[in-house]
Amino acid sequence: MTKLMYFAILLPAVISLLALGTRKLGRVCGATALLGAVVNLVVALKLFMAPETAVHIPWTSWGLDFTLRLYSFSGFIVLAAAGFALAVTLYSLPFMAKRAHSGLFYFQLLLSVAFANGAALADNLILLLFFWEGLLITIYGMIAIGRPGAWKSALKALVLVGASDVIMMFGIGLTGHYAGTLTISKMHLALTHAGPTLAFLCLVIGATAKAGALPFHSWIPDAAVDAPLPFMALMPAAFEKLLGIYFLARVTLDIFVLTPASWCSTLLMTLGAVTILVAVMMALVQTDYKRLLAYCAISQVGYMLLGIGTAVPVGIIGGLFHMINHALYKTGLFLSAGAVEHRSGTTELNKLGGLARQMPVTFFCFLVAACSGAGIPPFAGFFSKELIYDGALERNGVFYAAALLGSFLTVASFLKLGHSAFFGKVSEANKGVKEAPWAMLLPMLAIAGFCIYFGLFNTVPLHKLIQPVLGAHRLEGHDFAGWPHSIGLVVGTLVVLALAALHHFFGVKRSGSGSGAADHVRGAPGLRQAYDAAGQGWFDPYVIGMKFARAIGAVTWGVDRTINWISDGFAVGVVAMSSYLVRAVHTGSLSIYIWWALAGLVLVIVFLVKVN
Amino acid sequence: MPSLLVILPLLAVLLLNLPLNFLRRLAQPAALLFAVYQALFALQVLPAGCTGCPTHERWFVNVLDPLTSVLLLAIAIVMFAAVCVLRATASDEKHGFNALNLMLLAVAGMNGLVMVRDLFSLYIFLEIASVSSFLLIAAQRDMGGLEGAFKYLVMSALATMMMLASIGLLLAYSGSTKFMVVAEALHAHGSHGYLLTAIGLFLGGLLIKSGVVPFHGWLPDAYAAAPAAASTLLAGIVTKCTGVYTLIRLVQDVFGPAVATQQLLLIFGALSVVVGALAALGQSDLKRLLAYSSISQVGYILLGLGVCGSANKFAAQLGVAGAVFHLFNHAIFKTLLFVNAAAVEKQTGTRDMNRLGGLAQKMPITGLTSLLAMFATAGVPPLAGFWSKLLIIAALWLAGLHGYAVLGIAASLLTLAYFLSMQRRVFFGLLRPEFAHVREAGWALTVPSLLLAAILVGVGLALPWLIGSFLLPVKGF
Amino acid sequence: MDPNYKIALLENIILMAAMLLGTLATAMLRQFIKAAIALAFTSVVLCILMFKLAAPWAAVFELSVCAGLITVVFISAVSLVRPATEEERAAHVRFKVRRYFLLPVVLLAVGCGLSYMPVRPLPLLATTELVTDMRALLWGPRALDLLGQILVLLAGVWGVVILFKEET
Amino acid sequence: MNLIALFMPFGIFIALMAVVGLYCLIVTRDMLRILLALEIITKAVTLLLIVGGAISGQMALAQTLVLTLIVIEVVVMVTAAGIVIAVFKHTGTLDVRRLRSLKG
Repeated sequence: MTKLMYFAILLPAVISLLALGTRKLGRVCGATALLGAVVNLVVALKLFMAPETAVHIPWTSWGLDFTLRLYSFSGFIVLAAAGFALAVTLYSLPFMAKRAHSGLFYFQLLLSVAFANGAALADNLILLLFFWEGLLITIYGMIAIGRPGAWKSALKALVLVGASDVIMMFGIGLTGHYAGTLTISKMHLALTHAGPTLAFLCLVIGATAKAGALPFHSWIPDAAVDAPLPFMALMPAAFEKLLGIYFLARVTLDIFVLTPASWCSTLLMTLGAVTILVAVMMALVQTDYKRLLAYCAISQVGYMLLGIGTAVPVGIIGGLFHMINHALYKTGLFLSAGAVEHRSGTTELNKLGGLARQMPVTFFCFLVAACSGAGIPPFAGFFSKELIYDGALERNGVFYAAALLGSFLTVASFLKLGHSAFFGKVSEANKGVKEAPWAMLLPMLAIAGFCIYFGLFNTVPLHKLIQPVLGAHRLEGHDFAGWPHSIGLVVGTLVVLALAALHHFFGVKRSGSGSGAADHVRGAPGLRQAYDAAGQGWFDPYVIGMKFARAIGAVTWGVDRTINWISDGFAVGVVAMSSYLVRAVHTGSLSIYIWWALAGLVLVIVFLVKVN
Repeated sequence: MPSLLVILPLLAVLLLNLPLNFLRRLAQPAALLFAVYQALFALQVLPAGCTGCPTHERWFVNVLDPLTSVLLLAIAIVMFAAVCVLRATASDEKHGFNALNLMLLAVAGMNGLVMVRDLFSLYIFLEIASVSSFLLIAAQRDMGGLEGAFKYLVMSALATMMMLASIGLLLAYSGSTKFMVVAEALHAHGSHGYLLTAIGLFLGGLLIKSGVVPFHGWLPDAYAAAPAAASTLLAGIVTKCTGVYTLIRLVQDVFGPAVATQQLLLIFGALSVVVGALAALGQSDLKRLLAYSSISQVGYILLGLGVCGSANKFAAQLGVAGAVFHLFNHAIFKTLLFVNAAAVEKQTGTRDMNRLGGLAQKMPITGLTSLLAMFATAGVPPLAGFWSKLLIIAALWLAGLHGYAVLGIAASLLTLAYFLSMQRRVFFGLLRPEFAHVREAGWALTVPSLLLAAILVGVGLALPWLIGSFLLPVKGF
Repeated sequence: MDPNYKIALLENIILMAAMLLGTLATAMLRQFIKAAIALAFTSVVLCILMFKLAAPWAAVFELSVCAGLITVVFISAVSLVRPATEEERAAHVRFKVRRYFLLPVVLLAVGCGLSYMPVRPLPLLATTELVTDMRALLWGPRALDLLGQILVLLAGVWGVVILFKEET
Repeated sequence: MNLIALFMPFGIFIALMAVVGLYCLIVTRDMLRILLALEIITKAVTLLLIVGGAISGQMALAQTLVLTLIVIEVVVMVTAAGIVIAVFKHTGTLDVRRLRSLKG
């Protein structure tokens, strides 16, 4: 089995190099990538079936060891990642066919798979960090090869994710210091003292930033517009969530012992709730298919944070279940966005409409995924959200209320999205639009299938995938599969769904179009100013940071000028002068060189004799 | 069989010169094959070399410690590259054949040099390598080559005279030239002026051979004037073996790390680092720049060696490990840069950086690998050169020599500066119209480039594994 | 001190003084051929000195190779380059003597410095293994040197081939 | 036995010969004379090796060393003479000051 673990990391990397090598060959490159994804899926399946095992190769004396650990959770993540990678690769074949840099895209896609597998399997914090940073590079690379000018978004992603990773590095250092080891499975730190708590917070920031929670989220909507679409389906929708939440779960479950009594738990839940609400409010007013989905994805991370932050079994199970469900339906939604973009050439909601008739299969997939995301029974998202509500209610009614409000807004934004894209009048430009090619439909259908399957037969994922993560002793005999236990919760959810539908029809009636269904929210007193500010980037840490940096830059400009002549005029001058002098004394004369050597010899002997 | 490493090249030279025409065509493959054999041999003994591989034979008994094994590996790699360069650049078959024979002799000399444990035998093998090198430099009988060779010859003769004088003095005292015997004898009265003079003379000779400032006058001329293949071998390994390796070996095994010796090494090391970098900064000849860069990098090795007797045992270990590692790395990246310089010169016909530019478009492999080598030299992580410099600087810091550590870091900036200027003038910028039809130089130059670049990256990535198993034990014998 | 040793030392010193004169002549004689012959003279004196110090093999070698072969090398070299350099040589002669004015001063300084330099006594180490048979030594422990000699000679052969062979 | 007392009479003369050689090496401008100067130093060093053997009683060892040294000396001198002659063929002079095209 140890060999399989190496395969999981090395095979995608090797095949990625093959893809890089064949990047000029178009179809061959795509086929190579597909082969890589299939091979990876096979390896992942085998890994998932394999019994728990670990590799340990000592490297250094101070704790940096090559340690991999395969157990139910990491196996599950690797399998899920492999599934998404295959779906996205298949989908990319037609999507990327006519675009520039498709070879580079496949190369980085497979490389990301290798890094993701490595990060999931790593059992040493530094090793994990290595793979983690590897993903940072591929994120940058994949955004940068998007449309012209995408490098700005790529840089934003690099800076924001990089900043959070620096915090995480610091956390890893602290954790290693307090735990006395860097091996994850050997750590059990209580959150009773300030030091470990600080380490915990740093790691949580790293994990949640990877998952895309506030406040490190703001690169995602920009990337949604600029990056190639399959990247969005793969990275922010699937990999980032899987890995971020995976690491968060390991931080809260394994590395540290998070109890409901701890204020850290409350903090996590608050962060979750705020993320849900802020992001979904932003989602509601977006007018671009992809941007809306991106904000929605951010908001769903809040649910997972909320669930895991409850620190009670039902919440954690809910959070993890929502992770996989969300990865499924959000990937499905992004893929549908890609299909729409591929055929109609735009993703602006104002220019779309009536596509349900022209692209029925795409619409069907969108519908299933959106239902799952909105939490409509009996789709998968419904069950995971119910579990999270249950957990939130167990802790505090406020969080339940926030989650419910978030759900309301999510449904509203999905209704707006579906309405404006798939119903209404067909615009002139879109008259000739046809259904997407089969290679794009196939992954979407598969994902839609999973959305239904995980809902109707939620026993399967919960029993096979999610509940083993917590283990029998922490489940305390509960079984969360099947229909929700509390009828009250279900009723509450249904009421919210109905309210959302009413709200939507009210909005449509008022504005006259599907895409304007949320305009009254945008224009509501109080909210309008907030949205305007958000539009100008007042809440975006990157923009704030850049403004701050510019202010500091202006202040230091004067100081800089005074130092400038020292560095430019003086230091460079001194170096240039000494360089000139040094060259001038190398006259090429042999006797001078002999002189130097003899003088050196005398110096050596005199020095030796004198100093001794 | 370590002695095969000396005897095989000798036999090869004898066999290839039998009056049979087809043998001449076998010469280059045979040399490459020998290089591969030697590399495999070195790799095979490297892991066991930590404790000293026992070798039961007549000439080289128990000589395969880590330092020797690493040098054998480096010699093999550089020889491989040099033979490839020779194939690509030799002006005609006769010259190529002559140079190849001399290369084989030089390699035999260096292999013997790193394996002997006797001062006088050391001198002999040193002389074999040196004489072959003079001839390699002068082989084309062009004015520059002759001038470089003559300067090298005179300075080198001076150096060997110093060493021989030292051997004579030590012989009178200890009655032997064996490392062990001399080392024990020195241990008894190490601080006597007579013996210190002997040590000083030997050190002076070695410092000339390694091209340390102010003993370095011959080095830039010899490197820059030599034909491409010769300068690859010379810069890559000959001066490393004849000078730096011998210095490390003798300071560790024979002379002992006395305080004064260490201070001398530090002073000359620091001087070399700075002067070499400054001189490199103003060069316009590509190979001359690389030559001065060599001086600067050898300075780093000396700095690392300068803490070998520190009271802080860990610092001493780190310092020597860093010095040996940097020696190996430097052999690799300097060879890479000289191979690339050969490619540039071959394709464009000039080495004057003011007349080059924009070649990265036309010669992507050459441009990319020299960028890698440059980053490795300047110490950019995670390439091999970063780690060795890090070890050296960490050792200096731990030993309390903060000034030298800071100097090492500051000089790294200078390194980056002159290499960036080189990269900009040769590979980036606007392509001159006369080079519009320049192409990559063919496999004989790109294959060694890629190979060496792969080694640089691989060694850098494998560092955590290397450091425990090979590097730190270097000090342990 | 042993009177025999003193006499032997005196003889040695006389011989070494002759050698020093030989080297001075080598350095300062105007004509190159004469300088080369002075070098040969130095070698001959060194050879006698070796005989006196009980090194007959080395002495024979010194006489045949250094006094003989190397002189031949120098003389043939100078004969190869002579024709065009006579004028230049003449131009150098005028200040050539002046350049060696400092040499006696330097020699005197070094000689006096070394003679009057206070040096602590250094005991001779009792030698552990004393090998007196030179042939046994050469074919036994020092056989590696012979291998080295072969390699150096080969390099020399290549040197002759490369440097002296006329370009065709 | 005091090594210094035994060595010093020889040592002074050897040093003086070496100084003559070095002086000649530095001031001469004739490339062939540079080789002569190297030869002078070699003579001094050869004597030093023999004296070293005589003092330590290792005459046999010293002789083998001198034998090897002489062989190497010849090879180096032949090589050097070859280089000098080749330079002469290029420039028509033996003036070492003409060897200054490589500098800076």
